[in-house]
Amino acid sequence: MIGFLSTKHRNKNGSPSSGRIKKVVRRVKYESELDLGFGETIAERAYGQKLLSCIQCGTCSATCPLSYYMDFTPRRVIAMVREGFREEALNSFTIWLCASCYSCTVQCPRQIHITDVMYTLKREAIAREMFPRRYPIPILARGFFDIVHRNGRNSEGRLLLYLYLRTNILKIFQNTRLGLHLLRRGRMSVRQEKIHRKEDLRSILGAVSPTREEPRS
Amino acid sequence: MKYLYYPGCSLKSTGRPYDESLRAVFAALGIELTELDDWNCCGATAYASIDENQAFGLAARNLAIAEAAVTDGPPTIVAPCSACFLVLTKTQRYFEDYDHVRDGVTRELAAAGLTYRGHVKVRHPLDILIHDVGLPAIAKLVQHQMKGLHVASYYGCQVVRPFATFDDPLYPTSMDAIMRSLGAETVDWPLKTRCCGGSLSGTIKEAGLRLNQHLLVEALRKGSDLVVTCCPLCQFNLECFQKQINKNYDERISLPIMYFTQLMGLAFGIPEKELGIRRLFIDPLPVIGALKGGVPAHV
Amino acid sequence: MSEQNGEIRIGFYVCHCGHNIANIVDVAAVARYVAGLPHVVVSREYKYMCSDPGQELLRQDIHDHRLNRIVVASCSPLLHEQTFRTATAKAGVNPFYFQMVNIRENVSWVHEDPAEATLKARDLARAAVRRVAAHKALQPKTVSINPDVLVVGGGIAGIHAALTLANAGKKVTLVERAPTIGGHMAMFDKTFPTLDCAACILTPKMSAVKNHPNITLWTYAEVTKVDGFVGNYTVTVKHKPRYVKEDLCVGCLECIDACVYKEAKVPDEFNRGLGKRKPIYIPFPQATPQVVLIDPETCIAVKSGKCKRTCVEKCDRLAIDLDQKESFDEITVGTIILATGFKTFDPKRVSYYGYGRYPNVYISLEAERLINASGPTSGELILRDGRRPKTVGIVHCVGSRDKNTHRWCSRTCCMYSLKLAHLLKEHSGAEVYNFYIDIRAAGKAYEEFYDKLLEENVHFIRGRVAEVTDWAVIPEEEGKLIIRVEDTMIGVVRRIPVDMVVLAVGMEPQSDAQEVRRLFNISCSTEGFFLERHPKLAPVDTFTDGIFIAGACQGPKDIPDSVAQAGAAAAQALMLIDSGEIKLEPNTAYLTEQNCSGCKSCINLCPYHAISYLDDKHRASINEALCKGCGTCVASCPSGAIHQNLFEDEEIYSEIDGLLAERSPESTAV
Amino acid sequence: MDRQQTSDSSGTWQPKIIAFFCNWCTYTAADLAGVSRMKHDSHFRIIRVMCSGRVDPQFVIDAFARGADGVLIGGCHPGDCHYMEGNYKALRRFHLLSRMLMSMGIEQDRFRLEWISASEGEKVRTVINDMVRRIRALGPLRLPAGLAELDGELKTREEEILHV
Repeated sequence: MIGFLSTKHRNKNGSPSSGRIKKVVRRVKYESELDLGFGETIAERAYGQKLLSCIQCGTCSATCPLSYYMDFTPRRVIAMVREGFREEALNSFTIWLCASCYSCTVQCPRQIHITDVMYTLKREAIAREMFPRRYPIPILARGFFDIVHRNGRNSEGRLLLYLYLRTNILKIFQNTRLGLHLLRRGRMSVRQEKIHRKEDLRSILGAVSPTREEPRS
Repeated sequence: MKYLYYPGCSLKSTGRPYDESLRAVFAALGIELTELDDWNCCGATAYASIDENQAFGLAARNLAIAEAAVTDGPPTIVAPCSACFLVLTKTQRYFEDYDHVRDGVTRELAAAGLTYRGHVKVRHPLDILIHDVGLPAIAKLVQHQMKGLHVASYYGCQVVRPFATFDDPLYPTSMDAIMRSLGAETVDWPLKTRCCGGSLSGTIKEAGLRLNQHLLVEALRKGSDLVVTCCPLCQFNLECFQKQINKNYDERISLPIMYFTQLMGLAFGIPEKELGIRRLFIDPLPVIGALKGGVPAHV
Repeated sequence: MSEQNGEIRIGFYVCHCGHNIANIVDVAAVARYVAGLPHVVVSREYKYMCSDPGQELLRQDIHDHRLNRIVVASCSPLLHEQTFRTATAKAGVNPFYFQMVNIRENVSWVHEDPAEATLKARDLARAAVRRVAAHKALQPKTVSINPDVLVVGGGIAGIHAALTLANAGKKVTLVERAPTIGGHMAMFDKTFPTLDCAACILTPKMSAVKNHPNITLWTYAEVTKVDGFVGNYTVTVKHKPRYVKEDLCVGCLECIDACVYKEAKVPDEFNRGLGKRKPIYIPFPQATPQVVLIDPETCIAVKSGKCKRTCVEKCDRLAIDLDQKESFDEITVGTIILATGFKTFDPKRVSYYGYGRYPNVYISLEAERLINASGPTSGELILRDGRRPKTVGIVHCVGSRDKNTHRWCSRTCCMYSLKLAHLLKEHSGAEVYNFYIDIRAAGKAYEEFYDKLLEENVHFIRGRVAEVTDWAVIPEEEGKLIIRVEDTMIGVVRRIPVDMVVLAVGMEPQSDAQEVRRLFNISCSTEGFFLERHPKLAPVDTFTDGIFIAGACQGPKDIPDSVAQAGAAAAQALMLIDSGEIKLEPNTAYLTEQNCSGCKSCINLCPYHAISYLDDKHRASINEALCKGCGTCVASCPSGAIHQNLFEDEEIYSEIDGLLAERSPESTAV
Repeated sequence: MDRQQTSDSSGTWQPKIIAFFCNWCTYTAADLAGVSRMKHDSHFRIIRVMCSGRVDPQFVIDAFARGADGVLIGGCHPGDCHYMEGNYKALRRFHLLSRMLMSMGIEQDRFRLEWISASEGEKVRTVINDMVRRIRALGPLRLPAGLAELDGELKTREEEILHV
């Protein structure tokens, strides 16, 4: 598995810090290790086959505001998906960094719905539990999901509490000041917002076909 | 002009000033907003990361309620929050474009006794102001010309991408045009649609804060007195993390970040209490009041 | 020999087309099935019906079996109908006793299920067999070809076509809508890959056009109307007023000096607005014809009449005529060559490259003018803000290979970008970066040119540029344009500060291509370029006989390809002219007088005025020479008195009937 | 059994559509679809005419009467007619005829006029697939059988009247 990049191990220019002796690593990929249908599966789940028409131009990476932090640029993730490098794609930090700003989607010269591809990969990774235990992004997503699932509306105060309890409890104290400011200005409350007809929601969500995102074996 | 109004969760908490100022400004322009009955969360970006079909069902409940609420003509929902605007538009679009989405949503809604036929138009306040109200009508209401005020319009990402058709997805101008009709000068800056990182400032601090640092520094470099925005999350990120940004990156930034509707309200002479100005962390009134012919701090 | 005793004897042939048809359609089953149909004497399958042995088979069968009707089931009639008609005629049977069945384009290439495809092929074959039985013997109509030619467009393609025809002794009228010929090529500095100067190789051809006794050159003129048909077109040309009498002006240019505007103030079109001109001007020094013109939008005299008219006074040849009006000419020609060229992509459509917002972002044509010795800076590389660039970024594929703008590759940008990279480096010593997706250098000596550029240490970064901004993040970027791109070879996003950005804009159809194609009654392909009759075998023909296309109006092309096409179009026109006549499809309408009730409903239907009403006889009359054979009147005649050769009611009913007819029980087993 | 072929090799009913295509646009577009190997439904049969204006309403009625489940006319886009305005004539006739067909109980989806230019191979595919899908949903027209029934009914009426 490819580890997540951490800024601590990098110097200012983003290149690995010098002075450490590098290990020699043998790199080869055998076709039999790949999931050759992966590209088509993801393409289908992410609205259409356009993913397969990628010309590897790198527009997505260059327009992405977060690509500086990614272990693989979005272009490389698309290449991995297309060629069946499933483990690498799902383990990449890239999919979690995507903030859904849709720059890549509107600029892609092949009109690939890259943001939808990233969503699809996130769901695939969550379904396979392929993310570190205290990793905040999927936890935030899950927390949001649960709150909305239960009450029909989000409550930002509750959500933050949820996030910090499950990732790094110490951060609560780091951010208390901000929370207090927001509370004082009437911009945050820990009261739970709810809709009236919660039974609607249960019916709707209950009717979703259960076999949506089964991980591919 | 009458529209259905979908505030969304953010405008009920961190984005309260947006909600308040938008209602005040729209009322001043003679636009009637009716809050959508018992609306629920749009699902935002996070929900789709867990279960996309549920996300569509969730968003579609709002569309179904809207369709039932209006009997004469196609219903129009005004969604001021970028995430809500995007998710509702996306649901509407995918409902039209993809059979499996349409079938899934129809079935899910049916379970709750709801129907949706795909007739709702989801629109952003900027779209309404530019195309339905028009700049002359806005200019007519201006009592305090914002002369000499340098404003950076910050659209963020999801209001113009990927589905909105009312403006350019990478170099929009609608908010700039509104600001100019208030008498303000707009700065031409290249980051007006660059992402603020959304929830990353809460999850991956370095990435999220860095994006906001870039936005703030560039807005200042281009000579902005303040930033106006149309998204609650952008406003929150840009404003509330300034202290941390200053600390982490050794900056000395104190740049007022307000909703574009708040500045409109001030220009229209609406009392600041109705615009939620006091809810902001960085008071914009000194900057605005300092201007010759600007708004005195006591309005 | 056919139809001696009224007996119909049909020969049916189904073609394998190698594997093209036979892989999907069970050709043997089709042949067996057709053999059992009425009047069918011979039914065969054969590997390639269009081959010589295939045609020989047909001829032999006609002879041996006394066949008088032929049906071939193979490819599209648009491809080989003529081949088989000729083969039929050679064997002594009237060529219109032939019917073709399309089981390749319409069946085997578009359907996947062999059973369904075979069923369809049999239905179509049965319909054709029934139809051919109803056919009549016909004689094709011939029309003579007027030897004069019209060439529309005076770029390199139009110039080359006109000269080729004129040198062959034909009279040519060349119509160009700009005030000078030369087109885009005249704006280029050098040409790739040889780096010879564009003006040096073009201007001799331009003056040859002007001086050729066989060429009438009309610039600042447009075709407004086209009537007639192959061999006999009548064309109306509008001359726009240049406010200068072309025959009197000698191009001394003294009027320009005399203009009340002391300084040139109007953005100059030829230099893409980088330079200035006066209201009275000549587009560029070598403009052909060497005649000045006045721009009515900026000339005070034309606009308001309140001017000292110093130019008029200055001209002792009295060439300036401020009251000139547009005028029209009508000419008759036999053939037309369209060489109307292309338009460069407007990069304002891709807001992220900042064109129009950042002064130092240029398009390629502007860069050509900037380095040209006769350009606005006399060849000095000075930017709009007065600086000289130390670094230049050339962005490839702007408005090409992008589904949001144009899907196609514009074919020329890679090479002209390489050329510009070389020239810009040569002129300024700047560091030059090329940002490309793929380098397409597939032409004679093109790859070698790429190689040369690599050795000149020009940077080649494989990645499509996402944005050009003035957003400086670090001090070194201050005051620069920042290009943000992923270096896909290295896998890292780079920010590259440059002083000048050149956008290698793609080629798109002229903005009025749709109106022009309607004017000349031809088609456009999906992207809007003029459509050729066949992409490989008839690349300069159109679906309208006698109208040919050359150069970039048909699709993006560089100079060598445009010239080659222009030569080809000229040769096609010469072929028609020298044969003197052309055979037309005899698909005209005709009238059975006794059935005409004289209701006149057909009279106004005919766009060619081929139907008239005979007052004395109280019935209509069709002039077959004017009829083009659409059949609209036939379908409208309430008394069924009008018929169409080749598309008789009876023939079409037989076809419908054949397609829907009951099949015999044995035939249902596939 | 019906006059027309009604089932494929697996025995399910398949529609039969007659398509009148203009030589200059839609027929060429169908050729282009072929050259581009754009696979589409096979349950239609093309008749080539020089212009959509040549399509006599009688052809359409005849096709339905002989067992077609649908009729498609393909012509040049407005303004693009090779013969200047034949397609407008086709359009006018189409409106009249579809109203008449509807009054005969032939559903609107069974009779269609489409503008498809020579370069729109893709449109040939989508139009045909869509039309086949709609007609499949409608089921067989069985007009010949219907006509026979009507014929029989008239005959019995006649006899009744005669007997009275």
